[in-house]
Amino acid sequence: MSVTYIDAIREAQATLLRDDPRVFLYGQDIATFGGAFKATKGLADEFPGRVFDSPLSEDAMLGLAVGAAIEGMRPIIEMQFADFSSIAFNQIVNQAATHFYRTGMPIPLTVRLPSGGTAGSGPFHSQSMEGIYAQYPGLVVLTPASVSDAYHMLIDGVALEDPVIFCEHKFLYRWLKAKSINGDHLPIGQARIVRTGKHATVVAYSAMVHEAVRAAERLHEDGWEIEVVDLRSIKPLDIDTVLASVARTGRLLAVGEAFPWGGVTAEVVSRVTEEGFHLLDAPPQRLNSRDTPVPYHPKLWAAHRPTPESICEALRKLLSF
Amino acid sequence: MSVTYIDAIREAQATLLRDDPRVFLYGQDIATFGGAFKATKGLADEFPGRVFDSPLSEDAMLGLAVGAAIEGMRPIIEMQFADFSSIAFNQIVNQAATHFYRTGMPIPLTVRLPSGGTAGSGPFHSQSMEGIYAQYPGLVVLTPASVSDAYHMLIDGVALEDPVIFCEHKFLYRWLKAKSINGDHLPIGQARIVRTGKHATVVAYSAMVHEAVRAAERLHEDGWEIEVVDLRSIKPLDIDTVLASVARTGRLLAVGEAFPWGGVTAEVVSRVTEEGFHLLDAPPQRLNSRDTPVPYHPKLWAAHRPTPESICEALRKLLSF
Amino acid sequence: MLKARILENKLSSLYKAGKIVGGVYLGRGQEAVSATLGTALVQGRDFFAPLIRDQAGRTAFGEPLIDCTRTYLGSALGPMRGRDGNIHRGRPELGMPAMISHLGAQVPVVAGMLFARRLRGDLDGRVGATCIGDGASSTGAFHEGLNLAAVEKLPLVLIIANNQFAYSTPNHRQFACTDLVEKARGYGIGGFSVDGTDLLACASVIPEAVRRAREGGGPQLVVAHMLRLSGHGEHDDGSYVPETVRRGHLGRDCIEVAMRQLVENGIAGVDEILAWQDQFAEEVQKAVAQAQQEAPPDPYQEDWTALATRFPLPHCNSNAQPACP
Amino acid sequence: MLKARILENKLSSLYKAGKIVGGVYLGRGQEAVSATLGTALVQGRDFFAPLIRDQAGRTAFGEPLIDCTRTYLGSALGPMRGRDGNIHRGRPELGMPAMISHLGAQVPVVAGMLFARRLRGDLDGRVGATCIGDGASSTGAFHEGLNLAAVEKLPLVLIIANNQFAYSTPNHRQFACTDLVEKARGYGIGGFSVDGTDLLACASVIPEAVRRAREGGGPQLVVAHMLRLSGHGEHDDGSYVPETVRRGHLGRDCIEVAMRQLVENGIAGVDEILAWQDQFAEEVQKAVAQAQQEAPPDPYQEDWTALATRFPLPHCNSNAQPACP
Ligand SMILES: Cc1ncc(C[n+]2csc(CCOP(=O)(O)OP(=O)(O)O)c2C)c(N)n1
Ligand SMILES: Cc1ncc(C[n+]2csc(CCOP(=O)(O)OP(=O)(O)O)c2C)c(N)n1
Ligand SMILES: [Mg+2]
Ligand SMILES: [Mg+2]
Repeated sequence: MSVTYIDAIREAQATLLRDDPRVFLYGQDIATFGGAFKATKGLADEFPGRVFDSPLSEDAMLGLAVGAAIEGMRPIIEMQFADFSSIAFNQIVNQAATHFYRTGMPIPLTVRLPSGGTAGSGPFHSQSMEGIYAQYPGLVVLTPASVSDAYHMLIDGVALEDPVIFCEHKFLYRWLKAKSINGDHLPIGQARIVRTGKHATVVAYSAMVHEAVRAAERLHEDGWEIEVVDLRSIKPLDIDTVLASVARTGRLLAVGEAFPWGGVTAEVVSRVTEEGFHLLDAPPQRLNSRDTPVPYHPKLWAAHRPTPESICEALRKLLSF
Repeated sequence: MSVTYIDAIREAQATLLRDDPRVFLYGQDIATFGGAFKATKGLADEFPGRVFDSPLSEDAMLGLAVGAAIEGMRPIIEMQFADFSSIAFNQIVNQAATHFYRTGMPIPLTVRLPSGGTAGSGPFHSQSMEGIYAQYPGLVVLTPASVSDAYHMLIDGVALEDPVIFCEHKFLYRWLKAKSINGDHLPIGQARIVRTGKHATVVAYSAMVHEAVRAAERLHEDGWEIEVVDLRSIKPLDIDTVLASVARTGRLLAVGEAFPWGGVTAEVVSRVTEEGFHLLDAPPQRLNSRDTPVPYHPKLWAAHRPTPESICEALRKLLSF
Repeated sequence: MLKARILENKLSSLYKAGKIVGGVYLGRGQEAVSATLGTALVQGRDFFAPLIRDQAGRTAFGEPLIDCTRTYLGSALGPMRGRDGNIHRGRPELGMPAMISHLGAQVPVVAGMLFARRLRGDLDGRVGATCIGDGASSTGAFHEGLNLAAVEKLPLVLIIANNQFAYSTPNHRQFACTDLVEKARGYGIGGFSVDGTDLLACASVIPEAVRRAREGGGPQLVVAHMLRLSGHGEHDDGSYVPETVRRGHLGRDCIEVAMRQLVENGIAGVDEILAWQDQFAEEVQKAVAQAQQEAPPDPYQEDWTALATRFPLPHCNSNAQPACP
Repeated sequence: MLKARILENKLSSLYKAGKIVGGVYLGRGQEAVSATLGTALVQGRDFFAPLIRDQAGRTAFGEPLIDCTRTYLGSALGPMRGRDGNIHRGRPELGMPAMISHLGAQVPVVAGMLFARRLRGDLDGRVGATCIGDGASSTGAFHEGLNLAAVEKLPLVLIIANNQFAYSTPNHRQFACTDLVEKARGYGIGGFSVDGTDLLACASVIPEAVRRAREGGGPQLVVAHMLRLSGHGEHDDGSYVPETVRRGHLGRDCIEVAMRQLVENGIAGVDEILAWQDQFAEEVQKAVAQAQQEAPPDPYQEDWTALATRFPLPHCNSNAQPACP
């Protein structure tokens, strides 16, 4: 028996609904239908009156969640795709994110963002928005890469007092499987070294962790030992773990699936150079998607995002310095 | 006689309306009233039928602009404050920014964003969103710091075929004066060295250029010669000029008024370390605002954003390596 | 409403004397509507999300004057501790959320507060109310929020204070229907239109709308008509308001109308009203004086974090949940 | 509409055979409404922003079948060159913008196209039309866009195809009024309600709405009622649609109804219809075959830029404007 990444997300929500009467789910098509990706399948039946189909109103969905959090609930909002959170943007960044700072009252809500590219999904069903939300003070931004993290980080995230942007990768939903949802249970805010090495560090998160590991495996055949760090949480960012890794390897490549300007990889590289310049034996490198919308055609898409091939190439360049 | 930064913006719009029949202005309170900051004062009278008061609908304002651009016009949209562009976010990043890539038809529209903090403006009238928009492919993001640039870059920006996010700094509106709007007229996409030096490079943009120059003047008293680069355009980013400066000074401090995670300073530092690592004699540093919403109280606000004092402090640290 | 007027007159003077940094936004001319709403609500039970021009409603709902003066004057002891200012203050823990500037955004928030109470089995005759302007009726947030409240059949009372202008923008550049109350039917909710310059009219319509919501009738939209009797903020002289509009029926000062109504109906005498005025002026003066002598926030005492969570979190040794965090 | 049905049946087969990557979204059951609209518009003059279920309207407006098959099958020669897919195609230069996924977003875009033409003094009897679903009527974009069009009194025809569901979400979780046409009055615009399963009804109402807009009557809202006769996309079996609804009046297939109407009214004979069917099937087959033999986009040939401007720009030597850029 195996558990997929999306099973873990469903199970986490079931656990939360079971254990915490403050939790409810609100989103488009998530009740009877179980959600566009089936992340809430069966939950409306199992927990009557706790799972709601919302109108097609992302802004109001988030507004409702803020109000409900003020009154002591812990709403989990499903965006049908991360891309549609652009409509809820104002309520997320200006209402939810500022509330604790302004009033002293925390807003414990969670927004689930089905994120990232899959073949054929095109410009509006493929976006990776973690680097957008992380720019705003007052948000916690999580990017689980493993089945176990998808489960534990959702549960731990809902337990936080702050608004959580939970970026789930759609490609991992059914592709990623594990024997069980157990696994090393790290607290939110701590990165994980998923593969140890000594020649270079790749910092990645979400689906890119798996592409990075594949690249590391290929380079292993050539005798290179590449360390792979899974950030797990984008904000807060566990720069200590990254620095410790770079201290061992002397080389850094930051990989992300989002657009190349700014974002996670820029933050990682600049934090490392600011705080760990002396640890670096070579110019730190970044690899992101291309600077265009995510293309529809699978052939274009494959060339738009980082792949094991392009990660290998970037690593070879990094190792050549 | 002197010209302020906002005069320059008004004059640029007058010039555009006069010279280009495709240009029109659309925004809240910009017609008879002349805009919340008077950037369009008198233009409705001078150019009848070209300047329109819009309903309180940022999303629709941008949608209208995209449609008008499709039909051959060059709309200039005034957001009353940059902060309210969160409501127009979807039309900007998903409709305007993707249009040329998807369809091959360019969308030459300009969104004017009154940006940045002033004392007492608080969390929702002070934001600096350039680093948010720059993350999206398909947008040009401009941040003029001088009277002459405010004029020329607005005119040149409207002439571009692409959607332009024009970030005007509210603090500069009336504080910044020049003898005339003439001045070194650089093309969009090129940075400017506003002060030469040899011990360290400060990269800044918009209002922070002036704070950086002040800091440089203070350090000059101690014998330090600090070079100040005004990026002018955030996207595209003229990394060549920055690298050339760092090649001379060996030291880099990137200063921005936006929130500290990601954003312009992270992009600058990581581009420099990626492409010019060998030029650096010390860890590159960043200075941004604090990681909270922009506070209302002038005392808090002054401690939230970079100031000549905090820039000096960061430079002294940089120079001490 | 009289107290609010006296307070706001004072705020205006303070602003003009340079004692208030940032904007000052007054509810002059809208006190009858706002106060009637505040009075119809019960603090501790109902929710009230005041907007720009709701000083009168705030006071009627129970907000102490000192919350206002501390916020405007930047005292560290105010509800926003200097982090936010003026009309953005609130006490969400007392059922009064703190507005963000983005107009329309409070509508779904109040809906969410009510939704939460219903989920908790604790709705219990509560209503939630908020006010917005004619301008804000053009926002997507208004539409999405009101529609969601209608779908969820929540006891939301939404007052549109149509004061004829959104900043400088007149109604005819804002909407094309005759009376915004015509929107009610399209949302499937109750709708009322009322003369906002007339306290007695407000007092008959607004509590009725609140009652219907309270009794399960779903959202109620009240459109009140009046003129903003000051500029958008105290920096604005509002000279774009045509003289004919100022002189017309909507330009009546609801406070003067109300005083006449009180006297004519024998509810209060002129002496009594004058005595109130003195008393309120004294209360206002006290609240201003107190706030003025209080210390501003100290940047060195601030923790400069926007998160309630303190990272790093302790490591968790168990795989069991939800032990961690 | 028949051609669209035949085309879409083919797309469905291709999807099920794994020949189409990404989603396939059909307009089955909505052809009468969409085709009537497309027919009432004049390509080269009017604007039409089709939405998810507007294959019939596209075809009637003049979109060649090959644009559709190339986009679905990922040919580099399609209007979107493989950069976007399926229903997101458009030809803005021919008055047919390419939808983004975010529902409601096309409403203000069409308004802007009309606004531009009026500014250019070239409105000239043009109308702009777009369709959205019952679900999309809950978006802020719909509200802001329609209200802006009403304020600007633009010749916009907005059809809400109320097919009873937004993906799986039924009307009663989407809005609380009886008929969405009740919204028209609140926007101060014309409103029509029509049985979308009935071609003749559509043919009498929709062109009338277009005519009113064309003649200066401002925006017109048409609410058409029908059932989506397929899943949301071809990945969805739509099993959440109750049997009673399927069997009811709205569950009628507008194409069957239309054929009966044509025959009964002596407009076309059965043989004629069968001949059309054969002809359309052949056209569809040709368009599919051609697209299938065309090359996909080549990532190495792409310029990988989202900007029309090529930076760096040349240096400008003069301070005169607008010489640079
Ligand atoms: C979404 C949004 N856009 C713009 C503004 C700037 N703004 C502040 S008040 C105002 C006018 C509001 O008019 P109305 O809703 O009629 O309320 P009133 O001021 O008349 O009470 C505007 C445009 C804002 N606060 N929010
Ligand atoms: C703003 C936004 N939110 C969510 C979605 C995801 N989505 C795509 S189609 C759809 C249902 C649309 O329903 P409706 O508007 O009734 O049109 P129909 O599919 O019934 O034709 C949803 C929720 C979207 N495209 N845009
Ligand atoms: Mg108003
Ligand atoms: Mg529908």
